[in-house]
Amino acid sequence: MDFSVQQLSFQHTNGVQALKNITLSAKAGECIAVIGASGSGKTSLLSILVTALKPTGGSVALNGKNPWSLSSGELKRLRSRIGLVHQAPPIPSRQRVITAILAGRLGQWPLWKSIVSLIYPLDIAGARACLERLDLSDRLFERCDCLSGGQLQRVGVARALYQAPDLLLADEPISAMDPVLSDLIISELMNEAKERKITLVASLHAVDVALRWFPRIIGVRNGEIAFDLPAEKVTQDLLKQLYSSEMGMLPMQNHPTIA
Amino acid sequence: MDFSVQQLSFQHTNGVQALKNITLSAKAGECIAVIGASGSGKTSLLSILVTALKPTGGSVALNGKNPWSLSSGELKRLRSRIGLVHQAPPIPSRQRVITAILAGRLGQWPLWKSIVSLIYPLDIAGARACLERLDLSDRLFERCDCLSGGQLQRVGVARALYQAPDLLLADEPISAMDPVLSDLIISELMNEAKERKITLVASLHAVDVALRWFPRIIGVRNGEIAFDLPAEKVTQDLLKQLYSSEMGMLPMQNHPTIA
Amino acid sequence: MATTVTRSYLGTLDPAAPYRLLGIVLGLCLLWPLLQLAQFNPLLLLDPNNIRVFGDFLIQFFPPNLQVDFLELVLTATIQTLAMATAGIALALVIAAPLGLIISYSLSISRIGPASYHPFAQSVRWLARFLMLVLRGIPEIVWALLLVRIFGLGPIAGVLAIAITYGGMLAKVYSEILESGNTLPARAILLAGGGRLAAFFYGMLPGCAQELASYTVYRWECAVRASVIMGFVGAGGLGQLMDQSMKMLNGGEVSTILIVFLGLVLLADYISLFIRKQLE
Amino acid sequence: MKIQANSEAIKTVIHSIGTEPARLYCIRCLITLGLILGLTVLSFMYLSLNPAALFTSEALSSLFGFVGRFFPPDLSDDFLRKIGAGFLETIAISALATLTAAVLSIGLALPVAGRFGLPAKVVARFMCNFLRSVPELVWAVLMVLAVGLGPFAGTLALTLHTTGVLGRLFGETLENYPPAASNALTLSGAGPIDAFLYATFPGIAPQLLSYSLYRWEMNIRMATILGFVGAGGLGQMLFYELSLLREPKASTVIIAMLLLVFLVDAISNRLRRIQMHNLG
Amino acid sequence: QNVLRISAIPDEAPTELQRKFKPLGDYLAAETGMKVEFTPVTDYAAVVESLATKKIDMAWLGGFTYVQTKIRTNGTALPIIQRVEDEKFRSVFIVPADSTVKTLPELKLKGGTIAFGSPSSTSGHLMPRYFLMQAGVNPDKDFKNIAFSGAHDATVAFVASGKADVGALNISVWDKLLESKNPNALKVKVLSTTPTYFDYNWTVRGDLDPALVKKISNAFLKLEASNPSYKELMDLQRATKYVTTKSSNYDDIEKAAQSAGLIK
Ligand SMILES: Nc1ncnc2c1ncn2[C@@H]1O[C@H](COP(=O)(O)OP(=O)(O)OP(=O)(O)O)[C@@H](O)[C@H]1O
Ligand SMILES: Nc1ncnc2c1ncn2[C@@H]1O[C@H](COP(=O)(O)OP(=O)(O)OP(=O)(O)O)[C@@H](O)[C@H]1O
Ligand SMILES: [Mg+2]
Ligand SMILES: [Mg+2]
Repeated sequence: MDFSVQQLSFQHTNGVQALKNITLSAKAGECIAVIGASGSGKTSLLSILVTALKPTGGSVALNGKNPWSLSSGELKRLRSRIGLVHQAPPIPSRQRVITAILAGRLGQWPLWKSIVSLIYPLDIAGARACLERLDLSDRLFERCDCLSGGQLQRVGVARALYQAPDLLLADEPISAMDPVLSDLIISELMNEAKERKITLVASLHAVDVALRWFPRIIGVRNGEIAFDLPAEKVTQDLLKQLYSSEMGMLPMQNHPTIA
Repeated sequence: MDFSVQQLSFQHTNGVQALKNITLSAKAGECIAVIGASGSGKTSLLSILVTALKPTGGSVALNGKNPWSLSSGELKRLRSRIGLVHQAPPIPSRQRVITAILAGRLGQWPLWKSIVSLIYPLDIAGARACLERLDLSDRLFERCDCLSGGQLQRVGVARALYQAPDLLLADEPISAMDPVLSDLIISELMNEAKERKITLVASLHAVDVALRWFPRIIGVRNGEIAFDLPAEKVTQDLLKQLYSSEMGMLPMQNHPTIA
Repeated sequence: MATTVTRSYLGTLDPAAPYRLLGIVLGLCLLWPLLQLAQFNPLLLLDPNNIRVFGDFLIQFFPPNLQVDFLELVLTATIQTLAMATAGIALALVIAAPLGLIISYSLSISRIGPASYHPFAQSVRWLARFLMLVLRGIPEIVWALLLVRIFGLGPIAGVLAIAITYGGMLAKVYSEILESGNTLPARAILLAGGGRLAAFFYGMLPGCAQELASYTVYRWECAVRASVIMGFVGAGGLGQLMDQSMKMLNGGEVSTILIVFLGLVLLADYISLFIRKQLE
Repeated sequence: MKIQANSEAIKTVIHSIGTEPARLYCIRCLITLGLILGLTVLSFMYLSLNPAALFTSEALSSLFGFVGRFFPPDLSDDFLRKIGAGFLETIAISALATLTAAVLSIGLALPVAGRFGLPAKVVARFMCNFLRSVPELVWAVLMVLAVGLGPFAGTLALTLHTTGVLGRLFGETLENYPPAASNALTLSGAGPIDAFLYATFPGIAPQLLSYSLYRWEMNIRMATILGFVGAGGLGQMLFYELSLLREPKASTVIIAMLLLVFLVDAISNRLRRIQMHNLG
Repeated sequence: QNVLRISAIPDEAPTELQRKFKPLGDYLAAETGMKVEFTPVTDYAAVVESLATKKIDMAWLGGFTYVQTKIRTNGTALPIIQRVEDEKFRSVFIVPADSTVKTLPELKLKGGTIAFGSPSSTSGHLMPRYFLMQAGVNPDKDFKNIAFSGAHDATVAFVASGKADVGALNISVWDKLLESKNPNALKVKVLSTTPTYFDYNWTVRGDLDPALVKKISNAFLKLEASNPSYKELMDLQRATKYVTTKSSNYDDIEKAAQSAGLIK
């Protein structure tokens, strides 16, 4: 799914201007990493793409259409084709892993199927396959409050994979993962994107991971796009500028993360 | 505050053996980083130190005393001297930042003070000072559901700092932070530990950060201690072993995070 | 510097303090006339004469009436009451569940965004709100009289009167329970294209099931105690018996029925505990 | 070798969960559901209810006849003035009773939810159960004897019963709420009251508010007891007018009550919106 | 149709209703050859509604309730039978034993609280109110509170405990209380007794089969307290003998209700 946003701005109800003047577009099949300091607006940007927030200025187009002028049925269908890995997994703690994963496909299932699945999960194999890719298949029938932080985050990723969307958004999908697992998750997300030719946008704090895996990097700073470049063009200087802003100081020399 | 655990093991109610046979001790003023794969037992270990979980085997001693044999009044007093930065900030979303931070010191405040503080916060300056150290003081009176992921995590850190504990535990305190902010947070935690001569134990996924800042590193693997060494003795090989196990594969070459 | 943040709180004063102060003052100003209107005077409770009269009256409650024919009456009334309460609540659920789901904001697709205020969704919601308000706002006695005209005196009218009024109340409380809990999981499902019901089952139910069950059982218990409606339509049951005994000031009978009430309430408490354990 | 040990551990985990946990889990909830359904069906059978009678043409015409008599409402000045007085008195009694009960119940909720240990829990729970298993009418008689006829007796009676109700509802809400946030505070040495105020209360406040306001609505409608204690109020007026079969007057009272309920509903919505997530 | 559905207003001894009407119901069943179904209610209006919509066939009504039913059914409901006692019914006003009030008009000056029974009770509300107004006292204006205790016994309790300054109730209940030496009754005294009026009767719905109506009234007329086989039944009804009655007997009550402002 391709998307483009024009002159986008977004203001939260409390008056915080989270995004301003953002212009951006992506073709189907692209993989993009969004980086930027804490509070710079990464989550807000992804929320707009997933149609969770309506822009207060400018326009969004998903597959060439403005989602906010669609009929509610069309919007629902559109949404079922967009998957988001939330920054904090929005999974009820009393739910079982299998149910949490199956929930990814509720937009595509008829109602009877979702209700029956509550009593007896109808696609155990499919859910297990997704979890297996993230090395967690042995926890399929556990309750989500019995998982560690990183395991729960993987359930969130598995749900988005299970949804099999055309536009896959991931908001810091590896924040609770160890380095090896981080690579595994990102590689799975990239594989998914390549195999199914879908668009992937991931916001990341781990700059090294972003640079290593993603061909296109977007830097966000104070709600504006600081740069939008191929990975190899992202220089140390650019990164320094990107992160210095909020703290009014330069990132330290020799920072291995930004190696 | 010094602590030591002997032959510690812990089994969750669903039968998962999260920790086994852990022996460990730390003197007052030490700074320790705990690293390990997702699900290896870092959170469980910290939970035991903060007396949230009672060991199912072995013993814990905090300041030389077994917390589980204290009277409830003594336990309460002991707990008010232990601070924990939780992996997922346990802050009600409708609470204001200032209230969330003041909550850190409830164990030391008389009841009237905590009640009055709900209506008019009695230590605005103190809370602001903590937040200022984390570069977030302008959000002091905002509601917590108006914060970004990294901002909320900083509120969690600020609460623990405000508590001014003798044993400061931090469970992945920088998972939602950008690289520059990560360094800031860790340096603030280390400063706090040095200035007040308290013990700091932080679990971290960012191995580079751990190695750069912490003098002592503990590797946890499958609920056991894989190594407990000074930072300079932690080799690439050790790290490979530490993280490989769960996935049955070696961490990739040239991983810049583990540079 | 963070330019996105336009406000900066440099003072040491809580910006919310003036509003809170205003709120407290306003509250106190409202409270005073209320106290006057209600002729509030707790000192009356300590008046020795009152205490004596009160004590004299309480003595009449002992011993409870344990005559066999009265106990038989109580027993049939109890069974009848339990049956009517269960049937009434079951019907009330049929009314409440759809209404509650329709009006709950946390399951509202059209409010994601902030709010595109879909006119159709909006009007359905208003209609449902209004219906609910009428169902529970019109007093039970009016419903009862209306139903008596259709079904005559007896349990059907009573059960339906309960179903109607309780349906309206349950719907309101259900929707508020759904709004008060953690709404993020349901929202996430709506965002992934899930429908309202799917979002309810997968996003809200795991977190809210206990609260919903708690409240439903409480309502059932209320139905058991619903003396007013049941008495109006001659549906019998414990409540009516209690009303009559009380008006006749038959202390022994009242205390027997009270004991049965207490037993049923304890039963309800246990049922609630049991169901909530199952949902844990 | 270590990898092997690991997969061993995984196997034991799988074993401990069971081979087909998907089915195992739901048998329990299916049995519970079945039990509830069975009892409901039994209730309907016992009462031999047949709601089909609702749809006969005779029933409908008599229904319309009944409703028709309520129009037009009596809007004479004299009567409106009486309604005005009743309106104020009703608000005063019900608001005061609900407010007092809500405050008391917040205090009771902690022990009811077991935050002060088991003995306190048993005692507090029993107290709530007792307070609410004694019907309002009985409390009204007792309070009349204790403080004399008048609005104050009505206020007290409502307060006592409402405390029992809200104490239980608040307590269970507290029990149902995920304990993570309050555990975090307890772990930093906070006492149970502190932990409640700072961690649980913000989470359950909308729910508590919702229950209190809903109970306020109920108290507004408490017709019988307010008349019983000689305090006018809308409920009593309605009962009076209906007893005298003066439907036009009754309909004015009903409109006033609906207005009041509407008001409470609007206040409730307003207050809750303020507290809710600011997600849209 | 072979079920006779009867009900009664909750005016007197409602706890005993079920027990009290059991023998009467059995008797009527034997006499008419029909199954008799008795439903007690706590609300007067429900009885009137049910008669008006033919959901019940016969009801025991107070004088005022009958008048209301007559108006509601356009005069079709028919009073057929009543106890001899009901032809000369009275109410009493009671005051606490230590009260200084001597006559009804004095109440006007004293203010205070008055307790009635139920709002639609003839002997517990309508007639006392009417006679109070005749004496120049307007209950709505001259008392601080008007309490509706809901039943005659409760009215006595209110006055006995000093919570109400004056109460009005049915003389037959008053006599019963005195007879049984009820402790509350000993703490109050009679202020005045009203003139007589027609009260309770058995009313049937207008379109009930006249033959059946005849059968029922004959059955009642046969009852005599002096006959030992009917003694228990008659004692429960607190009746010595039944007589026929007619609608015009209640014209005075209708006028009283009009002048007391209870009906238009
Ligand atoms: N619901 C909200 N209401 C009001 N303001 C908000 C809300 N969510 C975020 N903000 C503010 O908007 C700005 C951008 O937030 P956003 O969540 O997009 O940042 P982010 O880049 O995702 O940060 P992080 O890396 O910390 O998650 C921040 O200043 C934040 O405080
Ligand atoms: N409440 C619980 N009940 C049952 N099992 C649990 C619970 N919490 C954690 N576990 C299990 O215990 C093991 C250790 O979990 P722990 O949370 O300590 O891991 P961790 O090292 O903190 O992982 P992460 O880095 O992902 O947070 C995991 O296998 C996890 O699934
Ligand atoms: Mg974010
Ligand atoms: Mg963890």
